[in-house]
Amino acid sequence: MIYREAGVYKSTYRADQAILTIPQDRWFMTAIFAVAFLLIPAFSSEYWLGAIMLPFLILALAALGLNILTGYAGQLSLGTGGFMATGAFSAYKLATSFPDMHILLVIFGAGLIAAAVGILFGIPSLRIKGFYLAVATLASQFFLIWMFDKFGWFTNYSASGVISAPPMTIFGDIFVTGPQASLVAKYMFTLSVVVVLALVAKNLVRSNTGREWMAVRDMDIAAEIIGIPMLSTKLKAFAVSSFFCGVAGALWAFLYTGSVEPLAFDVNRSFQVLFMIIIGGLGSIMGAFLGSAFIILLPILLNNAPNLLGLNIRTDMVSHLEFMIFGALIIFFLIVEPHGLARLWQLAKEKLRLWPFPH
Amino acid sequence: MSNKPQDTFPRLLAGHAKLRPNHTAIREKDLGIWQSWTWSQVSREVQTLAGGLASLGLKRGEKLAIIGDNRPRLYWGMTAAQTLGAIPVPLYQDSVADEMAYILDNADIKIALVEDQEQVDKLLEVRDRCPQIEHIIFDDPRGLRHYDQPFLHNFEDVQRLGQEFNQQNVDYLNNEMAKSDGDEVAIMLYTSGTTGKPKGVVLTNDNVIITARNGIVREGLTADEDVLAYLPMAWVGDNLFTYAQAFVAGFCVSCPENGSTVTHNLREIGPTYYFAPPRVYENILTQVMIRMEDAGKLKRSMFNYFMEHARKNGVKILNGEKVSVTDSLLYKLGRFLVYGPLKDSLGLSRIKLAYTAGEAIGPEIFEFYRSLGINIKQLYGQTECMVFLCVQPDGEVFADTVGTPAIDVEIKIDDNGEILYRSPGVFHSYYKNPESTASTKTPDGWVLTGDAGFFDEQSGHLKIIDRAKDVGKLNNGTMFAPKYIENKLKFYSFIKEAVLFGNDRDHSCAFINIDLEAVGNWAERRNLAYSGYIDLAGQSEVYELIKDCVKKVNKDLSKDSRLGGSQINRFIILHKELDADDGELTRTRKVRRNFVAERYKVLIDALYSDLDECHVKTQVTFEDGRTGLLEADVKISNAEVYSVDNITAASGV
Amino acid sequence: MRIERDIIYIILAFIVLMVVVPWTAGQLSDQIFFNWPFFFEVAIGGLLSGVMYSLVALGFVLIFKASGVFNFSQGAIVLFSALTLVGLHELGLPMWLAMIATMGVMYLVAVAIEKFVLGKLVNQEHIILFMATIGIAYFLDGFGQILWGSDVKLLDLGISQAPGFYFDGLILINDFDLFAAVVAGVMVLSLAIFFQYTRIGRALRAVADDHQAALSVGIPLNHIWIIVWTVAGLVGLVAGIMWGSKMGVQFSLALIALKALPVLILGGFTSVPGAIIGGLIIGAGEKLAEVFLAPMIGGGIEEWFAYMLALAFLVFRPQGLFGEKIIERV
Amino acid sequence: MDMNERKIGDVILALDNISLSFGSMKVLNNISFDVKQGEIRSIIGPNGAGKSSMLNVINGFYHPQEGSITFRGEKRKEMDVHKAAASGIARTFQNIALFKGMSTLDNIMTGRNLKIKSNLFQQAIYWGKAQKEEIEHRYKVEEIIDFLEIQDIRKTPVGRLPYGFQKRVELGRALAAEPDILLLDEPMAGMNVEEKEDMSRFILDINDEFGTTIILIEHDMGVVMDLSDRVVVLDYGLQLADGPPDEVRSNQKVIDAYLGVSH
Repeated sequence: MIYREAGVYKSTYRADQAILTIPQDRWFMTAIFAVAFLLIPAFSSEYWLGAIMLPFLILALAALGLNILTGYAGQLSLGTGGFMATGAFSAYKLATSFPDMHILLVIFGAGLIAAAVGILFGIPSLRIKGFYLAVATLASQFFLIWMFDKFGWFTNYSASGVISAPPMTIFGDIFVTGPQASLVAKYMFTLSVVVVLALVAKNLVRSNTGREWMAVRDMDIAAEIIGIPMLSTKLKAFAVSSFFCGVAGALWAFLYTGSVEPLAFDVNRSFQVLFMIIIGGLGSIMGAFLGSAFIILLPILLNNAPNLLGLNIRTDMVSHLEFMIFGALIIFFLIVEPHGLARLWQLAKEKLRLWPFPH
Repeated sequence: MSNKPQDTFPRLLAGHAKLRPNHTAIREKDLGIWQSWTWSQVSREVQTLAGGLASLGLKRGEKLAIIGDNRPRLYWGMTAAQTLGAIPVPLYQDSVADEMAYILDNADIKIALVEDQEQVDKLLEVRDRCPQIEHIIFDDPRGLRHYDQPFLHNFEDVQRLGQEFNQQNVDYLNNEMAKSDGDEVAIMLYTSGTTGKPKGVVLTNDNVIITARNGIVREGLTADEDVLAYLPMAWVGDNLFTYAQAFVAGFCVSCPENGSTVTHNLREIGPTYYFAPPRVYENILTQVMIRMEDAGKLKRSMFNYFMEHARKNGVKILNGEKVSVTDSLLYKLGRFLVYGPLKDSLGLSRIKLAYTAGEAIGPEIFEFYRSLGINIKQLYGQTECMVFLCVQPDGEVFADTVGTPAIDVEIKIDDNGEILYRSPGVFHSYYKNPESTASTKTPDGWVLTGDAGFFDEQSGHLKIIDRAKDVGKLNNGTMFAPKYIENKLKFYSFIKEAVLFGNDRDHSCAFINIDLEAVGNWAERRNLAYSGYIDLAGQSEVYELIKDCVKKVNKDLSKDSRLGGSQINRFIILHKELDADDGELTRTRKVRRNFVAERYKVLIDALYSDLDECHVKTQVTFEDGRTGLLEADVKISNAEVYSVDNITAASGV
Repeated sequence: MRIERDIIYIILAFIVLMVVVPWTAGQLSDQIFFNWPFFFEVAIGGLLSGVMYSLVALGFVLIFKASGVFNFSQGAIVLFSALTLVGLHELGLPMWLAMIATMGVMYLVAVAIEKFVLGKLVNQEHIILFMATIGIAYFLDGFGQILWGSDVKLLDLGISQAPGFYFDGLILINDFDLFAAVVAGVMVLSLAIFFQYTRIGRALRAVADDHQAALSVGIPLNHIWIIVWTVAGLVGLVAGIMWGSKMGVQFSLALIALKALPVLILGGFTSVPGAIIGGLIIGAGEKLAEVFLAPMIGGGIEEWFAYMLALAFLVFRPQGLFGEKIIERV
Repeated sequence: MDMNERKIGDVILALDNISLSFGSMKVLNNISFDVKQGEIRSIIGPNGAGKSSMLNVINGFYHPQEGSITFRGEKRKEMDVHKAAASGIARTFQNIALFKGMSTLDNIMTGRNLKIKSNLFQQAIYWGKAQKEEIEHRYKVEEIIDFLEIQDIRKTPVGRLPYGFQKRVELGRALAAEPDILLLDEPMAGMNVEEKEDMSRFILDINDEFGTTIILIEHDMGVVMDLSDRVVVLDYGLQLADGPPDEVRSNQKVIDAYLGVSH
């Protein structure tokens, strides 16, 4: 309905291969950025910034990572938490070992370390497929968490096994971690990192690497026969995916919670992120964000629902109810749209473009 | 009115290359994107091509045939020829070899510039019949690499020749350009000829350019228009709207990727200036309605509601008449919800001016587009005057008229109702055909259109009834205007073609071609199974459907004192679709009346007997050129006729 | 079933490893105590607890075999059935009655799952069905604890948890574990019989191959699913009873599912004997590693060792011990 | 194509005494034939004759137990899938093996993966070399799209395409690799007459325009006999005959073998 495409023609491949080819989409995207970068920091409450926006962005990043591995390259993984933990603890070690290292270097360095670990645990994927692989990835999950828990070196021998982010700044004097850091600063920093990496992800999936991933996902034999190298393609997927998860983990530890223990990244975290990409939509960048928003907001909603409805239920009851409703909703969503929110979004867009025609 | 230096196409081109060198002159969707050429680039391309043609020996006054889909290089071929003072002769790219042979020979073609292997093969097939063809130049080399005939040339090679030639003879092209002027022949266009062999209409630079300029002046077109070149290059309309007017106004022409992508390309380009014969508008509308059939209930009712609202107020608003505030608000809402998106997805949302001509257009089709706010107008003209005779002025547009005389055009109606005109566009002559030239052009410069018509009293617009020679009489003496009635029939989306008979007979009868898509859909919605055209055409439900249309037409006719006597008494639904490949239609899809009458004599006799069924055998040509025999039993149905004065149903014959 | 030769080799290799590694460890490190009775004691203890894993793994295998669904909710089923049993017992029903009632409940659960979940997800990709079962898991966990509360419940079968001495006192083994082993053995035997010799069983096997085949056996697909989920429910119940009486009926029962996964991939998703042998290998390997290796690397390794073992194994045999080999065709 | 004199070169690929078996099942039994540069070579035979397995041996997807393969004068026991692709062997599949999740354009783009040199990081920023490459290869791919006349389905997800078009896209994907040898596994299976005519035209044009050597498996005898320079006939892993179409057509063993199946 809102789309106007007559007279929108491309006279170069560059223009034709742009990410957003329709003017209305560009406007829409601009609007979103305006809201994210200007309105939200200006007007939203501490609670919204700290308890909703930050985890939303960070988990969206992790979901992005998992979606690259599972949604695009078709390698089902339950090890997300482990790679996030790797990111978090690497960041901690980097930051504490090299106190004057810039936070960006710390974060991305952590990502790279996570990527290396990802490659290591990705090697079996050459022989192991499907659910066998999924279970195999649990090995990395449990092993890594155990490792960070077990060896004091990772936590600089803190008694509690908890790590806390040292205060760090950007542009010299703006604190983004530690007690002095303002939520707005944290938010803006996280947002920028996430936006940049989202763009990177988009670029990868629209270029040869992405096509190779999807080829392996859709029909690995054919992919191999047309010359796509299985191992390196899969390892690339693991590396990039773990890099994203690692950065997410680092952000989680440094900017969101400020201090974490390994258990923050246990297998439930892996499942949470997996939910995000399934609900959000496999093989879709947008899906990672939609899914993250959904999974973050749902529990909050469920938590407050009783009070809103004016019932008072015992808290443990509430948590059990949460479990139930959450499970039910997952199933409901899978039944309504197995391809997730992103697909719904896409369908809606198609409808609008064809409007008033049905197809 | 033609200021001297701008009176030939090469000069126009040079002018634009100077005036707006970096303004896009022509686009072609190729390899997935719109390849573009600016005016200065086009001018260079044309120069080298002209040089190449010259070195192949093309001289002033000689003819260059141009055969293929709308392609930039073929358009450049025209200008290149004109640069040398030679005469481009575009041919219909889908005509079969034999049809081409006649024109190639009749026009004394020396060099042929063609699109691809398909055309080359046709030319090679008929070459022995047209020995005067010295060279064939092809645009797309695909599949031609093993054709080793010396007289076959790749377009690029010719341009390479051209470069050398131009270097060796620096001033040659300029000298040739200088020799040309306004009254020199610009182009030869062959009229498809509803009867007999096609005739080559010779048009001078002034004919073409002045007419084109008048059109531009009258409609206020600018260099910023976008048009889509999708109609046959051999057809005068394409030559005027996408060649002549583009060269005069300097606007950009876009060539679609191929036949199957036209609608999509139309949407991409979103032209501001558009031309299409009625059948195209008709098809689009049919498509819209069919697609909306599958829409959800709510959406459909919304669509219908707003379309209804548009029907009531849209035209008024377009003509700038006053409507109530609520109506105009509702219309704005509708523009957001329906009209805007609809126009956009059809690719018509940017249109400033759209023409239709060639045939009468169905009132409701016409209204449909105007009510959406698309400024579509009818014009009346013919090849002999480079299209423009009458155009509908903005604000006074009616479905059943063709408007008022265009700039510099005089029109008169002679005693037996035939339309005559004088205009700057009046053609030079029919090529090598003085007698028909004489029979069409009076000594004092008046041209007989061969159409019968009259000026409408209140609007002062010209109304066309029919081909003058087709207007005949029934035995009971009433006037018989078959085309007029056929059009009324064709206004029903179910009816694709209709052929009427009745001249020198007691009453009129009709052949009907149903529209397979429309009727097919209608049938599916009623779960009528059918295996194809023949089967569907034979079904009694379909006969009922058509019978109803015929009845409406008769009722309509009965109101007109002059034509009421010629109501349709009996009709058949033809067992095959009339087809250009079988010679039943012209390449512009006009019915070859006499040919059809000959071919289906059996059926006509049956119509005028009291049989109610008739067996018929027909030779048919398939798409791949093979021929076969088609046999069918065709039902004959009576139609309700009304008495002319007071409208009460009387039983059919 | 026909067992390939190399499977035997692999199992033998495992056994050798399990003996050699601890022994060398004992020799090398002074913080590790090694003597043969102690070794066998640990090994047997491991084998017995391995049987307990097999019990849970069986549930997965049944469902995967019959419907190709990777049923992540098996753990939740174990918890739910155990909770129900104990809950009903606490309401005053005698144990045997409570058990029958619970079986009824598990049947209803199966029906509900078929009707509201799987039935609506026919022909969906495997990963979707997998996610759905996670949804089911969440739902059952929450539901069960709402019905029966979330505090730890005791489940006493009247079998002593106390260790008894065998082989004239050299080795001590937990009677309860023996009992569990026996029960598991019976379970497997009856399932094998069920699959081999009953019409339904054969139908179930057919479904695994392709659904049309199942229909041709004359049992509608949804019935098959209900049956198989019920059976899985009963297996779950048994596992629930065993684990419940071992460590008390509580939420952590749901987590033993994670224990069963390595067993599953080691044995192969589709093989009942695989689940058993896999269980034994994992159980023994885990315990031995915990006792004879862990001290060297800080201990507490049982939460991942099983997985690493399975992973290492998979690299050599991607389809698991008894999983069908995939011949790739184009 | 009458006035075209195609030049057929020397042997580019030779298979000697190839035998292949899966466990106890013998699929190919002592097969030997060669393929000359620029010719259209057909392998025919009833279903289960081992035709597809033959192709799989040629592009290294299956590794024969016995025999040797000589490719470009280099003699080896077996081909390697990746090397085969890299050294100019491309193929299509009997049951379409397109990447369902991608558009026609992207599917054909994957065919060029071996020619893309930009690395992960350049692609991550999608700038400079990476973008330049995307554009260059897009141009190549568009030429193929144009060649196969599938412009109007350029951006359609291949999953939604009718069968005939999917076959074409798959051919396009193989062409994108600019192969020296093109293996076509029943390119016309399940097509109607016009589609078959189109496909035949494309095969001839490919062989003719690009000089590509083609190894063709096809059931439609008419097509095979029209297109092929030489035909080898397999039956249940055994080689029945090898030679020019007419010779093969009149070969008694072949006739007998084909009486079995409906041809």
